[in-house]
Amino acid sequence: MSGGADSPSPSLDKQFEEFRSQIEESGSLREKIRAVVLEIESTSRFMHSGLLLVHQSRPVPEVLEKANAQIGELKGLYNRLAEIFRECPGQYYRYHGDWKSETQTVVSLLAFLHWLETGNLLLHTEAEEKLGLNSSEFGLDIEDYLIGVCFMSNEMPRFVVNQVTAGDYDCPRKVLKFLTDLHAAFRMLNLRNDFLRKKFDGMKYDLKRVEEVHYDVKIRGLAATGDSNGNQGVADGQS
Amino acid sequence: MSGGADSPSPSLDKQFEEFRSQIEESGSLREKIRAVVLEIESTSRFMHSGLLLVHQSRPVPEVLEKANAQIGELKGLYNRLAEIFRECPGQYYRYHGDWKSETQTVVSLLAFLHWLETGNLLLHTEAEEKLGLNSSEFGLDIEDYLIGVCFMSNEMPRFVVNQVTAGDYDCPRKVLKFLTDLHAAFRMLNLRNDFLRKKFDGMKYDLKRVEEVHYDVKIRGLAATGDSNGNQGVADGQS
Amino acid sequence: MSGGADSPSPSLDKQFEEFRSQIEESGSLREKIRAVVLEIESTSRFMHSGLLLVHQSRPVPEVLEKANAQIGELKGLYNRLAEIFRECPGQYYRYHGDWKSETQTVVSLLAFLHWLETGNLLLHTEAEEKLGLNSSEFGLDIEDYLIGVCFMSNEMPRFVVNQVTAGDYDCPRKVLKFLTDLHAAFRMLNLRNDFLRKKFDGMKYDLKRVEEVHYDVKIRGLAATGDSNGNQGVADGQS
Amino acid sequence: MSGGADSPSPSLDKQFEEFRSQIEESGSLREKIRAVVLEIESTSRFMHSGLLLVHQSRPVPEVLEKANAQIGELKGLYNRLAEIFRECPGQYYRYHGDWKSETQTVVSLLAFLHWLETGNLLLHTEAEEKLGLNSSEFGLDIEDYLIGVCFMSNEMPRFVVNQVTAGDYDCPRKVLKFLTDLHAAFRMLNLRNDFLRKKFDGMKYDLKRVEEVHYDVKIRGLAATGDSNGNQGVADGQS
Amino acid sequence: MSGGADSPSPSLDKQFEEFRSQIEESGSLREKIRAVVLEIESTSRFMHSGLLLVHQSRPVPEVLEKANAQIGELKGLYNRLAEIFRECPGQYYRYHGDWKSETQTVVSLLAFLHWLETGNLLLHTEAEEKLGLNSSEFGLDIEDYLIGVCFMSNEMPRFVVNQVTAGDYDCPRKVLKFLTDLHAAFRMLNLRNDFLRKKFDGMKYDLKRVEEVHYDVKIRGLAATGDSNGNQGVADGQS
Amino acid sequence: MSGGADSPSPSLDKQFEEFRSQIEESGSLREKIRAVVLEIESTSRFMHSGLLLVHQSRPVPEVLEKANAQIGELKGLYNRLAEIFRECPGQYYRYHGDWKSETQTVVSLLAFLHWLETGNLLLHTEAEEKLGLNSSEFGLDIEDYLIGVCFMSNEMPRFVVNQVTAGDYDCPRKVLKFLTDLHAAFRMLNLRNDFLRKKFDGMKYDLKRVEEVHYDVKIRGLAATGDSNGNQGVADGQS
Amino acid sequence: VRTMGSTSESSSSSFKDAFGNYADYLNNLNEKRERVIKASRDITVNSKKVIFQVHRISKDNREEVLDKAEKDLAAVTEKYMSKLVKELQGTDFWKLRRAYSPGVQEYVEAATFCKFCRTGTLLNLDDINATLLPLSDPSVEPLQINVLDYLLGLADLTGELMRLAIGRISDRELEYAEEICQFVRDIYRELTLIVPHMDDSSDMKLKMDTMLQSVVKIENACFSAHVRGSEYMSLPGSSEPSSFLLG
Amino acid sequence: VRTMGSTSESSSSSFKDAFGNYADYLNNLNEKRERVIKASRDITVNSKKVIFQVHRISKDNREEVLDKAEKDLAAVTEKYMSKLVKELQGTDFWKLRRAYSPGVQEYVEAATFCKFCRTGTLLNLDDINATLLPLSDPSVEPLQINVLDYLLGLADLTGELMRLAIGRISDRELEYAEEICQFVRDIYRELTLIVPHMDDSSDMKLKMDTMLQSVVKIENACFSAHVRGSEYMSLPGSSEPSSFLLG
Ligand SMILES: [Mn+2]
Ligand SMILES: [Mn+2]
Repeated sequence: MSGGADSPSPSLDKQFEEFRSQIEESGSLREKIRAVVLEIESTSRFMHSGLLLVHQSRPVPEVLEKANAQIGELKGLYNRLAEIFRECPGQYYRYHGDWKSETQTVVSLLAFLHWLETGNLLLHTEAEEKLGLNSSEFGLDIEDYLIGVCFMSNEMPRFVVNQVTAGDYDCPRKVLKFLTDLHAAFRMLNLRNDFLRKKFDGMKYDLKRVEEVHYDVKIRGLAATGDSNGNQGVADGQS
Repeated sequence: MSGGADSPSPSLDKQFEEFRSQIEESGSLREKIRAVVLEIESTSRFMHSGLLLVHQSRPVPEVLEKANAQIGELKGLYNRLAEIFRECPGQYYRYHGDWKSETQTVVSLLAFLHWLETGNLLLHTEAEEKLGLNSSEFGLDIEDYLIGVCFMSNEMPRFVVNQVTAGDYDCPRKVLKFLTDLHAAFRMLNLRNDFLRKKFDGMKYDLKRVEEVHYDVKIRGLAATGDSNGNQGVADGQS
Repeated sequence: MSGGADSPSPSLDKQFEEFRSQIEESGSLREKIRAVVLEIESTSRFMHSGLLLVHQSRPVPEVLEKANAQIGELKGLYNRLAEIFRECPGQYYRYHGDWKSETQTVVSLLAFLHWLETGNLLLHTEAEEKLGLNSSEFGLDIEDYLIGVCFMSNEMPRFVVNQVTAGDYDCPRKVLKFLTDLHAAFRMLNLRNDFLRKKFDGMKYDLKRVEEVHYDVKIRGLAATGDSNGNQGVADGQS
Repeated sequence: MSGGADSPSPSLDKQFEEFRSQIEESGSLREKIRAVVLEIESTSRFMHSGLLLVHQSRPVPEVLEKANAQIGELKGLYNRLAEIFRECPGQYYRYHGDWKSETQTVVSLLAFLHWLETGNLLLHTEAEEKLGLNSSEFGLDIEDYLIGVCFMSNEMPRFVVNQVTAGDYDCPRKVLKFLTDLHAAFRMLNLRNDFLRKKFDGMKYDLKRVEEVHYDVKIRGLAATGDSNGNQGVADGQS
Repeated sequence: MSGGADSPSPSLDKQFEEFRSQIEESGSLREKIRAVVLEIESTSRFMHSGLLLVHQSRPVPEVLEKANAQIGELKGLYNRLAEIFRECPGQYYRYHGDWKSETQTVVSLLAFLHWLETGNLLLHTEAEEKLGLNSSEFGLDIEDYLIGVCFMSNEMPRFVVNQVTAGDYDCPRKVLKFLTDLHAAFRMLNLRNDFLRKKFDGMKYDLKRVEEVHYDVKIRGLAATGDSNGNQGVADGQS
Repeated sequence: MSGGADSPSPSLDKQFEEFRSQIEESGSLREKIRAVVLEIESTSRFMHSGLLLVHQSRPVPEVLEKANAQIGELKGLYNRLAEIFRECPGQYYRYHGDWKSETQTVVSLLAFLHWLETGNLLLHTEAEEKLGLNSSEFGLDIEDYLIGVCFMSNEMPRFVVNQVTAGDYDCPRKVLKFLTDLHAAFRMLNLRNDFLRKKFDGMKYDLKRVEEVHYDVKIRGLAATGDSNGNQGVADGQS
Repeated sequence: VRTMGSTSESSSSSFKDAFGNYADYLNNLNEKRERVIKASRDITVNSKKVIFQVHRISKDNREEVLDKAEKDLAAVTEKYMSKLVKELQGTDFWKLRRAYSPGVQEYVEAATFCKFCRTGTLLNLDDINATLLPLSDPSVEPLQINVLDYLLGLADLTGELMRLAIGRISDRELEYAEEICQFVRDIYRELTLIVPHMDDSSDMKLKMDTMLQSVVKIENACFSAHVRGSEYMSLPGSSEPSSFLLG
Repeated sequence: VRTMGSTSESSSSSFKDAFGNYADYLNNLNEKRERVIKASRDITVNSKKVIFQVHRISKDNREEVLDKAEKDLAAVTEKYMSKLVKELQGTDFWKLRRAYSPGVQEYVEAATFCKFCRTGTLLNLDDINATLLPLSDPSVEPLQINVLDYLLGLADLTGELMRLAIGRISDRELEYAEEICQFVRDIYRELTLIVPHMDDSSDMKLKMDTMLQSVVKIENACFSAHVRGSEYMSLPGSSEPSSFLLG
């Protein structure tokens, strides 16, 4: 074909050359994130597997100790993630999808652990602290935090059932109080995130199930009548 | 129930109070974006309607003039979008999903228009300029730009077919050269975005179709033999 | 192409011009409805939050008072909805899908409240009255009413469980009588609406659960033997 | 259980008795509608099967004659439908879902037939007239009409291809003009109905395909050069 | 076009004409079946309503009498079904899906009734006899029978709970014995992963629940110690 | 709880520990494969880009030379793949999904190149040879080979069209002959309804398109009448 | 004390006997179903081979190819359909339909495909069923393919005919392609009137969509062949089209 | 002129030969796949029967029931697994995995179920594979069930264990139920660490959800049995719980 082979315009070439390098850069950033996230996932899986032992009536302190050790590891990993982002400010949400699901799981584990230790909800700022996150630079997204809390709530019915089987008849009362307050606090939010809204709807069933366990214990006169130990940690009586 | 009604901890309440206001804020931000995006969509739909007339062999200059007038309108709208984001730095990508699809369409229209006028590809910087965008603050995402360019390429086969029907036998040669170069430039990118990669795969079919039209014209001896008019605008010969 | 650009027939143009205005009109009507429905949803969410406190054994009268206050608000909102429809007679069911789900929730709340106060089922006409609806103009669809009643029934097992936990051992008997009658009344209907039929199937489980709670109380000798307080309100004994 | 068998309140019974009769009534209304709709479906299926013969180059007048005969039948059926609704004013949209899909098909057949005869679009009022419908009482919903028109457009590419195969080289030009105008008219509507919007998106492909057929004929010099017969019916040249 | 327009071959037409009539015949057969099945469904719903009264501790004999009266009605209906099939031998399973669900319900009611009367399981042949069915012509499918028996088992826990509430403390022992034997017999079957297996899995839970009630009664010393009344009907002691 | 809290049996732990290490090993094997496959993909993308120039009528020998150079690179990569598998004999098909798609592309490129050079089909053994594969250890799956050949066939219509546009009127004849033979050979295979069959169906359309181009050239008397150059390479006449 | 033995002897033993019967019934049914499924798979695989054999047709080898296809088909009938025939009788035809339907559909597809290529006509259901008669023991009710499976097989046939038509056009047998086109259109049109009334028509509705696509593919191929032919006629100096078109 | 014969003799014949080879390869592969699928179905059906046999267990018939189950399982191994062994060798194990995986999973389910009921322990993969060794001709590489199929079968086992546990609780074998509970929990916990790394883990992820539901079902059943037992203890005058609880 006559004249078919003249080369394209230089500005076009230059632009695509630039794109190429930018896309490579973004790709390698993503690879770095992926590597860290894989480790986060793996650490949190181990932590999860360890925490599952509370359902088997293992001495709680021992379970907690192991899990606490892994928090340090997670902190290190999130620190690495934050460092990666220090180089590209303003792009937190560009890659958010790459780590949010794992972070929600991490939050749920931290919150469950914290609750076992203190009987209280792990606050957003406390979660950030535990992971060494810093809101102004690389913080914990609020919706990720809330979803993580919902995941934690999903563990409650199983925990209560197994505690009662193991002979702790006061557990349902404590958990019920905790979940009732949590549920009430959530209800005040006008949730627009569909996933979060759906997860929150699930919390209603957790609450209902815990109410029923509490009922089962209470109607049989098994619940402790005294109310002495107050609120400090759910698992004190154990071990 | 004894002691069942003591209120939840104040720090919990405070935290959820804060969440509530943040979620409301984010919701109203989203509403503002939505309003602007609806106008962008409407303006670009109008612009698209006008541009479609080139397929019906309306005099090109007239078509271009009208479309150009709407670019100003779009510029104003993107300006409003940029202003909204000036208040919340670093959140560009948080809401990116809310406007990206419309922006890709806008880019495809601008690029088609530009190509009709000059025979060249609208560059990324030129697109930003036309929309009054500023990379450092509120820029045009490169992938959105590239997807828009792919959309433009999808219109080429139809354009060529209709131009030949209307008697412009030199059009396929010009378009073929343009698309071949564009395709070659794209091929050098290592695309990781799945949607973009899929759209780019489609460009192969556009190129193939234009080659076939070129073939149809050539084998019937309809193509102009000379190569006189060079590169300045595809539509010069018309009107 | 010679002669390709003659314009379409004027009657076609005229028809589509008319369609355009009708579609715009219908769209803006829908926006108006949506605005009111959002408020209904928000008010009923608030009301629901308040009513949930009965599960926590808060003094019932206090709970009821607050909830009753919100009925007035709802009435105002339904009045606005009715006004919107006064302008387009015969189109109630055209837009029914836009508010029916929220209305079913409202009915369920009203019916639960009414039952707490009187021990009786809120009748369809009573529900319309409470919301200021008028069957001849803008009434309450019967299926929406029935679905709302099913939703209310779904709350009963939870209520009974929590009341017994809190020490009210007569509650199951009253609820059981109420639900048995309600279930028997429903059974006589030949339900064709699939959603309603499914919801009604669910009522069987509510009834069964309440029977079981009643059994638990009875076999343990906790149920009151007398039948003194009759039918006036479920929650009298409380506070 | 002592005293378990006292009967439910009479007002409850009365209400459900009324519901029962209303639900039966609505059910039997629905049965009546269903019977008519089944006949509409069957008639339109026969009409469709007859119209399919235009793709097989049967003499068009013969095809049209048969189809026209069935319009009378449809008119009778819609008349029966309208009568059914005369007894329950304001409920058109309550049962709309029961016949809309069949009506869309009917519109598409009438419009195709009308276009074969006259080369023009069957207008909404004309469609109502053919079916004996009356907007003020029992009219043709605009969206149903528009969807029917989209369905008709889907038949065009096949028709054009088969006409050309049968030797009618002028057909693509006529169809292209018709579809271009129709597409332009539709574009001005701000479609909010998702189904309709999707169907309209499909029309773009019909248009593109007809453009290509037109191109195939034109580039081979097969298209008639004269433009004599104007607009009166697509199928004149045949038989 | 050469030879394209002749009508389809007459044998093709003839065959399809036959198919159409066969399939329409089958459709009208189905309509006939549907009419009978609707009546079966309605009769069994009525019968079910009546039987439900045993949960409310109505005198059993009275309940049984009414229900027995309806068996005759069902027999008549199944007779009509059998007659319909006499015309198309071998096609029982072609339409089986149209009545199997209703028949399973019927079996469950008959079996429950039979058990109330005799304390024994209604056998397959007995069920056929009650419904006037004849295995060689129009029999009761064994899987339908077995599923019906599972449905019956599902009613047992509710029955036992309500009987105990009403003061019949010997009931759990009898039911437990019956269900234990039934469960043991079912375990002799090799099932596939189908609906029947799922229903059979459910029977395990029924058995467990009845065992629980039996335990509740036993630990409180409420159960009769003697085993006097043997096996003749569960409900003798009542009324 | 009696005996509930001892740790799982050591043999269980041990087995799962082994599984974990096996599966992690398999994961790291997969990573190794992935790394090689990425390079194969990148090399073949490069090779493809080069080969595409034949559509732009670049001198064929130059195109072939470059492409041939890359075969060596591919051979090296497949060698690395084979080495990886030497460690886990028999597991070829476990990871087959990880490289099959890329290998099919490689085959299509090799086959196209071979055909350009020799006018013959690259046979399976020849393909293995070019890639240094060895059937007994790490061979080329026959289905992958066949799919690759289908991919090659898909390029033929485009090639023919562009060659004719560039003035090589003898090309269609050669390609038609080649594709006809290839298609006939493929028809000897009995395929399942799988990916290969779908690709083979596509070959029919390639053949048809090439036949059309051949026809176009022939009716215009453009095709060379002699059959002189026989079979040695399609592209000889060029450059 | 809760074993079955403790109920009154007679009731318990009849109870036990009855469940023994139920167990036998279910075991027999499941075993038969397995055998039928296996036979159906065999029929499918071998009918597919027949279809591929027919696709090997071209202008010059027609007779030879079809002879072999028909021979293979006869072997499927004798070897595998006969297995089905042996297993099924009476109510089994419908009870186990889902177990054998895929095989029978493929068999119908193969048989009708052979016949169309041989004669250009549709092999009727009655004719297929007639060929199955000799397989049955005359004392029992013979296996008859039902209308539904026949129609489902026919729907698949149109896909094969589409493939055939595209091949024929490449081979310049345009008239043959047009004959196929007409045939497929007729089947499609006849089916539009039947499908809505079929038992469980959802499968068939999907197949109808595919069939329409096949029709359109054939029509488009005929269109482009026709347009090309017309261009040749209108070219200067092309007075003898036929000699060239057949060349 | 366009038949294959007209190309130069040598190239055409090698071309033809090659495709003849490809055709043979595909025919053989498909036939083998069919045979493997049939063997897999047989294994599935008969392993399911073994599972049902195990479920016939109760307090008094334990030995007898398990003896029969083990005998039946041995028959499955000898009669049906041996067919697989005959068909598969070398790369087939992975190439045809999808054809036999369902059967092997069910077999694993049955074998581990028998073993757990007999000993309360998990039958290891190595032990299963050891029982398959005698089936192979010693000259060829023996069939070995792979980890993935083993784990998938194990996941299904937990469903059967759940059914078993519910039955045991009705039979007042609470301790046995708690043993099952513990065992299932252990498997679940071990699997959580493995599943994410499995090849193509989507199937397994679904099974993990089902498994968690099974765990919860067993836990709930143990919970309610426990709570009832506790109530009895706390009732006045119930000093001899054990005698009654076992009664
Ligand atoms: Mn097929
Ligand atoms: Mn299983």
